[in-house]
Amino acid sequence: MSAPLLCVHDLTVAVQDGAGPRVLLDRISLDLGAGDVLGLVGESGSGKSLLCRALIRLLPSPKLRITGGAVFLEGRDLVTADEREMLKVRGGEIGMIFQNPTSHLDPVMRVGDQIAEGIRYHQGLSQRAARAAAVEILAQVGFADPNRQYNGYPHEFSGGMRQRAMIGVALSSNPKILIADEPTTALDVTIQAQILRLLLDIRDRRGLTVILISHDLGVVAQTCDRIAVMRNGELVEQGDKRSLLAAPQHPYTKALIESHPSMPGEGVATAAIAQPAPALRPLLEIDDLHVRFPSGAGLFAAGPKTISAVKGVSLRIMPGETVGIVGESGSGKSTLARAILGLAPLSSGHISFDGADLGQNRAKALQKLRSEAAMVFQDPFNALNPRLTIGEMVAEVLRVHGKAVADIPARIGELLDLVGLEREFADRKPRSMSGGQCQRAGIARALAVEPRMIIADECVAALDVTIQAQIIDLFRALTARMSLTLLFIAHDLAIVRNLCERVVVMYRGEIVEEGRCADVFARPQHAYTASLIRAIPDIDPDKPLRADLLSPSVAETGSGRVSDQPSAAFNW
Amino acid sequence: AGVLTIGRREDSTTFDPIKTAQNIDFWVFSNVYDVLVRVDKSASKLEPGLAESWTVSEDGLTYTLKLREAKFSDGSPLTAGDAAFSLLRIRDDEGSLWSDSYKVIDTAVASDDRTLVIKLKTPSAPFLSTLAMPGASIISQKGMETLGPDTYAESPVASGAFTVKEWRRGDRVILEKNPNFWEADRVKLDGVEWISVPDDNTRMLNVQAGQLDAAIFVPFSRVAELKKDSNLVVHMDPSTREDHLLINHEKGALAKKEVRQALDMAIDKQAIVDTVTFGLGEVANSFIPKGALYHYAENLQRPFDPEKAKQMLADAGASDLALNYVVRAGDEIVEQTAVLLQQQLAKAGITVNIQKVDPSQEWDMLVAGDYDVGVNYWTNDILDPDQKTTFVVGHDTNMNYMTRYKNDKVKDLVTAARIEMDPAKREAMYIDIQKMAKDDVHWIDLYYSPYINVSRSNIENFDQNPLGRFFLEDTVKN
Amino acid sequence: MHRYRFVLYRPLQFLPVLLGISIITFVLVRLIPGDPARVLLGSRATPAAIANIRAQYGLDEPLWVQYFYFIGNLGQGEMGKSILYKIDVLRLIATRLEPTLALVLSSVAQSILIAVPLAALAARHRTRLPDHAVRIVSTLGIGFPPFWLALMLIILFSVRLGIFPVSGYGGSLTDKLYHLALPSLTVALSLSAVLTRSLRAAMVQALESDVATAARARGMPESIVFWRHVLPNSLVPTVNLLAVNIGWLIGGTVVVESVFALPGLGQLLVRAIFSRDYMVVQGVAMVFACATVLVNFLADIITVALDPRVKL
Amino acid sequence: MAVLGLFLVLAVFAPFIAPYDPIFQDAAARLHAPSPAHPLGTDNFGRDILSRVIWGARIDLQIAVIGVVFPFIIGTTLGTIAGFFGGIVDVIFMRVVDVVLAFPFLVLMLSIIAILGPGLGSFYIAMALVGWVSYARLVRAQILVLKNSDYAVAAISLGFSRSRVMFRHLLPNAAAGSLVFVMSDAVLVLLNGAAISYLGLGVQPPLAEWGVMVADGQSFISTAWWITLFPGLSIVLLAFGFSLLGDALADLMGVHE
Ligand SMILES: Nc1ncnc2c1ncn2[C@@H]1O[C@H](COP(=O)(O)OP(=O)(O)OP(=O)(O)O)[C@@H](O)[C@H]1O
Ligand SMILES: Nc1ncnc2c1ncn2[C@@H]1O[C@H](COP(=O)(O)OP(=O)(O)OP(=O)(O)O)[C@@H](O)[C@H]1O
Ligand SMILES: [Mg+2]
Ligand SMILES: [Mg+2]
Ligand code: NI
Repeated sequence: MSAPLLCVHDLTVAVQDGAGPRVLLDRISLDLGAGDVLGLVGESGSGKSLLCRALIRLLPSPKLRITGGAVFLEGRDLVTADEREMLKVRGGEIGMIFQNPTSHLDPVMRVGDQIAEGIRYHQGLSQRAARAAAVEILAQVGFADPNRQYNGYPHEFSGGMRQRAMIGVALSSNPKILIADEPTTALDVTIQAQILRLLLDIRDRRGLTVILISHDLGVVAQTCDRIAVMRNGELVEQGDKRSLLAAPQHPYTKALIESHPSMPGEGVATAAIAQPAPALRPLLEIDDLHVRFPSGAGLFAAGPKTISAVKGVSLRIMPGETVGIVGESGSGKSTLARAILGLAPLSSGHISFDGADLGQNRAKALQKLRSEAAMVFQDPFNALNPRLTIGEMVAEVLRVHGKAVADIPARIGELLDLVGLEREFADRKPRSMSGGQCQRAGIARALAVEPRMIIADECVAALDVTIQAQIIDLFRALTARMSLTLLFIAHDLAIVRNLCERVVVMYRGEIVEEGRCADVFARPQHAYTASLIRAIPDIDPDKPLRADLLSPSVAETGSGRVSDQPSAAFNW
Repeated sequence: AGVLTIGRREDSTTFDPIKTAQNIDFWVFSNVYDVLVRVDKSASKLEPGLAESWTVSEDGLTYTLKLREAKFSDGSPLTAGDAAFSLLRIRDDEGSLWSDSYKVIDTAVASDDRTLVIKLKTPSAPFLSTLAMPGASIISQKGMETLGPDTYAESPVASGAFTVKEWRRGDRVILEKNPNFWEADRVKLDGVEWISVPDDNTRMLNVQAGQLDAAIFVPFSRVAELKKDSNLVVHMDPSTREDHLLINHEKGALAKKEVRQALDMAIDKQAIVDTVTFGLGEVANSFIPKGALYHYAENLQRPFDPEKAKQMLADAGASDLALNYVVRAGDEIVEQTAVLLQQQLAKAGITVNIQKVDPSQEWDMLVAGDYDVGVNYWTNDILDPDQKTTFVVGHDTNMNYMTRYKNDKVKDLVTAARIEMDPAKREAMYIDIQKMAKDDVHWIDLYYSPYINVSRSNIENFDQNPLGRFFLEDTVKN
Repeated sequence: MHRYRFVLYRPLQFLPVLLGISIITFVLVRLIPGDPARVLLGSRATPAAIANIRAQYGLDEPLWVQYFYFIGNLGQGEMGKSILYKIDVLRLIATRLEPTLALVLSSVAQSILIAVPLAALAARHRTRLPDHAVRIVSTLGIGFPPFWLALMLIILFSVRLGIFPVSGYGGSLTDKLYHLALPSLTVALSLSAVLTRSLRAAMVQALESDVATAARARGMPESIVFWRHVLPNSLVPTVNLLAVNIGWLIGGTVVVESVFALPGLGQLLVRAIFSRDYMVVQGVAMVFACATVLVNFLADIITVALDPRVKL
Repeated sequence: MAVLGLFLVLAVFAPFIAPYDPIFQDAAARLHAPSPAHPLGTDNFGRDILSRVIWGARIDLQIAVIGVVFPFIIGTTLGTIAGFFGGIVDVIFMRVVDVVLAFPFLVLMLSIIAILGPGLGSFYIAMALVGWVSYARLVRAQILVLKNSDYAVAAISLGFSRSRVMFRHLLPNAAAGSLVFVMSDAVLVLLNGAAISYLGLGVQPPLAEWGVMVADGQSFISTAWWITLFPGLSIVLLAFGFSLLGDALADLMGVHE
């Protein structure tokens, strides 16, 4: 380890709100040498982001104060430095990549200009020189056509591109230390791998010191030299990557390592699931399904263009089956799920549910579908009406589905128990709940329908590994007990491998591979499936990260989530 | 010398004399055009205008007017032909608002350049007075024919003291001295600007700040304050304005004379004068206003006696009288009067429901008889009382000014007075008419009020006669 | 999809809107009881004279016939003749357009000049003294009835101090601006109050947004953060609010026009309504409508220019 | 908030608080300056200004409330329907909105007053005819976004009826922003009322309404300032109260105007 560049010494941050001071960061101390890559892991809310913001004294709210400790950057104490000094430190010496690029990039400014702005300010270059330098940075962070993309606006970029733009902006002021706060959490594995590779590349090229925050131990294991583990505002453990992974001291670290899904723990358990009796008729039949979205037209061009989100998908699902759907972001998984429930326009093809054809007798089929099938939506927070309490929300479903009023409170209680939420959550509104709690409420609501089929769209992505495991167990129990049919969408292959019997791999709107889980994961037929599997970051640092992709364009066209897209007039 | 700037509420609408009946127009173009016969400053007699003399035939049907040497503003001579053209135009033109009043003309011929001969269909005592009406201003036939009526209405060729130099619509009319005016020597001002300043406060502030030389339509409430300012002179020139309460004679109990009389007694006119006009008005006793020809000063003046009124109403079986009182919205004076009357009439047990309506809708309601009472006012256009008398009690086409008043004796007397050429006899007839109308309570006379204008103290001779004409040819700006 | 494509097809949609407005105005003003002929003739009116005038202006025709005349005229670029002023409505409007336009433009300019710095001041010192002061002042600015405010300004600036003319509209350009100072200040005081509040709210949000934080984390000084990131991100709602308000202003300057004796369209319109000068009411209504539509169109263009995410 | 409360109290208990009858004319006490007998002076009819201001609170609160309630209800409902159904319904709706927006308010207001006569009724009708547009636009824009939100889609997927989704799930969320706007709108309504009074078309005399009082008192602005000042201040204070309430609502619901 080289001489420390950054020394954090007993850094303490407290919040001063109604109930008196509360310590959020408790005497954090750590050292960082030049060229080091430090991985900061810990559970959600443990103070990782806060620590980084405290370093550059940009606390999220005036109620938060640094109450003690020191941060030495090459000998200067940043805690006591004056604002003018800090202006130079921020960006110039410590660059920051924020957790959520979408909200941190200026939506009304060209991406290139945002990069050039830092260059001009910190390096005092002329406008023209700054532009050239910005183009150079764009190229460095992997933009295929930097001259054109210089003029793009953030909303025109996919999630992965935005993340790279964010990195570009952070690099623009040529910092010595780069802090990357969960740079890949929102992305799927293949792009995640790309971004991580990019960070390492830059580190190598520029000799940067990096702090990488993640809650995924696998990511950290693949990229860092050293690891620090946080929990409840404390730094519980830190040390060299290998020794820490090999011999964790703190129980929390141990739990983290154990529940990492790349451990092929109970992969065999799937086989143990009750084999459904071969049914005569599939519950859900999809035949050559196409879903197209209008996407406007040029200034003079006549006739609208369309985007094909789902292209010719055919799928047959038997009652009681558990099917996983995987694929990169934007490959059409959610769209397929929505189309099944009649929530996306059906451009051509057939969907029939238990014999009722959605194309022929739409009203009747929809009625049947919506009372016998339920969906858990991808975005846990937004899928809940912010104005209703969880209890009201579930009660409404029960009422509409004809439950006697007297039985409703009891049933709500049962459902909350089922998803592992305390009963007092019946009186909470989504705003006061964490992402994981919202996700479980959404599952409870889906179960309230007493459906024969559940379509679960990324229903564990926002959850901590420990809670993830809990939900998976719930589904497993439900399928076994109530012979529920489950369509499980995820980009996390490990979970699918654990839960599902059958897996469907989607790529750019098509099904590229389909088969029993064990087979597909063991012997992927399609190149894309293979690359997906390879891109899973393994917790074993000696299995290196594989970011080889089909082509760079794949990453760049894969766009963001559905909810990013203000959709054209589509009517249910 | 100098240009006189005068603020007023509204801008002119036209300079075509036959196409307007509004004072805002008349008051400006009576200094732009000249008429054959003029009314003097005190509005007590007619005096020569463009006609330097006239004779009337024995039978009262033929008028021969001798015109003086005069020129139009473009320098062309004003001839009897132009005069005949003007009179026939006001009678015949389809855009004329005044044709009814000039239907009495049978022919108007220029027997030579200086002599105009007018033949009437029937004798008419007020005829000379109608020649003094601004609508009968003399226009240039050649000018009208070459310019066309639309252009002429904006930049007329006229023979008065001033000519229209520029008209910024909605803002101001700029007049300059007319060197061709036959009395050009009399005119001291270089020009006059009539500037529209709709807001009363702003208009007064303009004069107070010295940005205007004068302003007309001074609200009663401002007089006392303006008088205190030594830089200003407040002019209160007698007018022919009379404010009255119209009564719809066809509405239930109002058909009874006693009820109307009771109403008259239930109204404290002095209180109105005090509150609404700030003591500047004068209680009215006849529909022919004070200062107008044949006003009967001794006419009956019923005392304010709410108790008696109440009694009379009870006797007439109308003790729970409820009246629908139409009020013209946007007229402060009328609204204030209504608020006062409502409280006064309540003392006599009469319920008054105020119904505020938009001004031009008020006309419709009055015409349709869709009201019980309402306040209105009248100012004379001509010197002779015939015009108002005919409209108000002469059983003319407008239902006696929408009151639906009917009294055939009055009607006959009005017709007779119109053709009576002996002034003394006429006066007697008009006194009778005033007495009878008062007895019938055709409407309730409320008060007379003066024209109130204000000018800077360096302005002299800024006078208005009771018919509203300004004598700007005499005004001096020091 | 090209973001400015609406510039091409939006004007087509103006047509039905203007047509709708013309029909409503037409029917509405004719529904009002009252008769232009009677207004013209005054108290001396006789039924014959009234009938004569009505015939002259075609008011005796059935309503739909009158409407078709109107539309027909409009097609030929005419709007008929004013009953009260006896000249072409279009000419009449032309003479009155300038003061109103000038008033609206200068008040908008003034209010922007007032609102932007005030909002910035308040937002940057959120919940501290300047913020409270600005918020109180702006609420007061909204609350004063304009005619009262106008009179107070006249009494202070014109009568007491003699800095500005009491009223009127000047001749030369500088004279006009000089005359417009107080009227536009009157309008601007209340307009800027509205704008300030909206802009402050947007700026407070933008100042606390991730975008601003990110810029600060890059070491940008507060001035760059404000001018390059906060301001552009807070303008859009205010631009639209401004557009709506300009729409209101165009049709609602009558009070200020009459207090300051500006010979504008507002006064003309009120006068025309009161005297049932149908053609003029229609004409002015159409002009106002066109102006409003154009202003909104402009606001849309500005919005698209300001915010690349917006599609119309 | 306290301001609004104060006015509410004044309005409700006007008969008990006001020292005089608001329409009683005392010829002996015309244009008296503020004095112990008449704390805010008297007007040109000798009516007590204080009493009139207190009674005026009734009418003006009513104006502000009714003037926004109907537009709010109409606007949010129509906006929800247009935004939700989209397509041709929405296109027609937006054009109607354009027409109303571009229609000169003065023409409408004066026409309605002329047709129905001056007074509160006409004023409310005119406000309702025009005022709904802003709410409708706001709500529609919100609905357009919200109807694609996951929770709306979720509600649909649970088999809820359209009207249930529209009015129970979407509208309450979409209307939050408008509710804040209601407060600033109430101020505008008050001022519109005052402007109408300036043109002489305010409420029927002898009712006491602040706008009318200010307008009527104008003739005395230099001789009896108290006639205009106190009702004018009341308008400002009420406006202030509404703005503060709006701010409080905004903070409460986490929305900014
Ligand atoms: N403005 C604030 N006021 C009060 N507490 C705050 C504030 N911001 C953050 N916190 C608290 O500080 C703690 C640390 O938050 P931080 O964002 O650093 O978590 P994290 O480790 O980055 O979590 P995640 O993995 O979810 O991003 C949390 O308990 C959070 O509730
Ligand atoms: N309403 C819509 N309008 C236009 N395009 C849409 C719409 N919904 C989805 N798309 C596009 O369809 C494609 C598939 O989207 P979908 O949400 O199904 O992807 P996904 O596989 O669920 O991705 P993720 O893993 O990010 O959730 C994407 O390119 C997306 O941009
Ligand atoms: Mg974080
Ligand atoms: Mg998805
Ligand atoms: Ni706020």
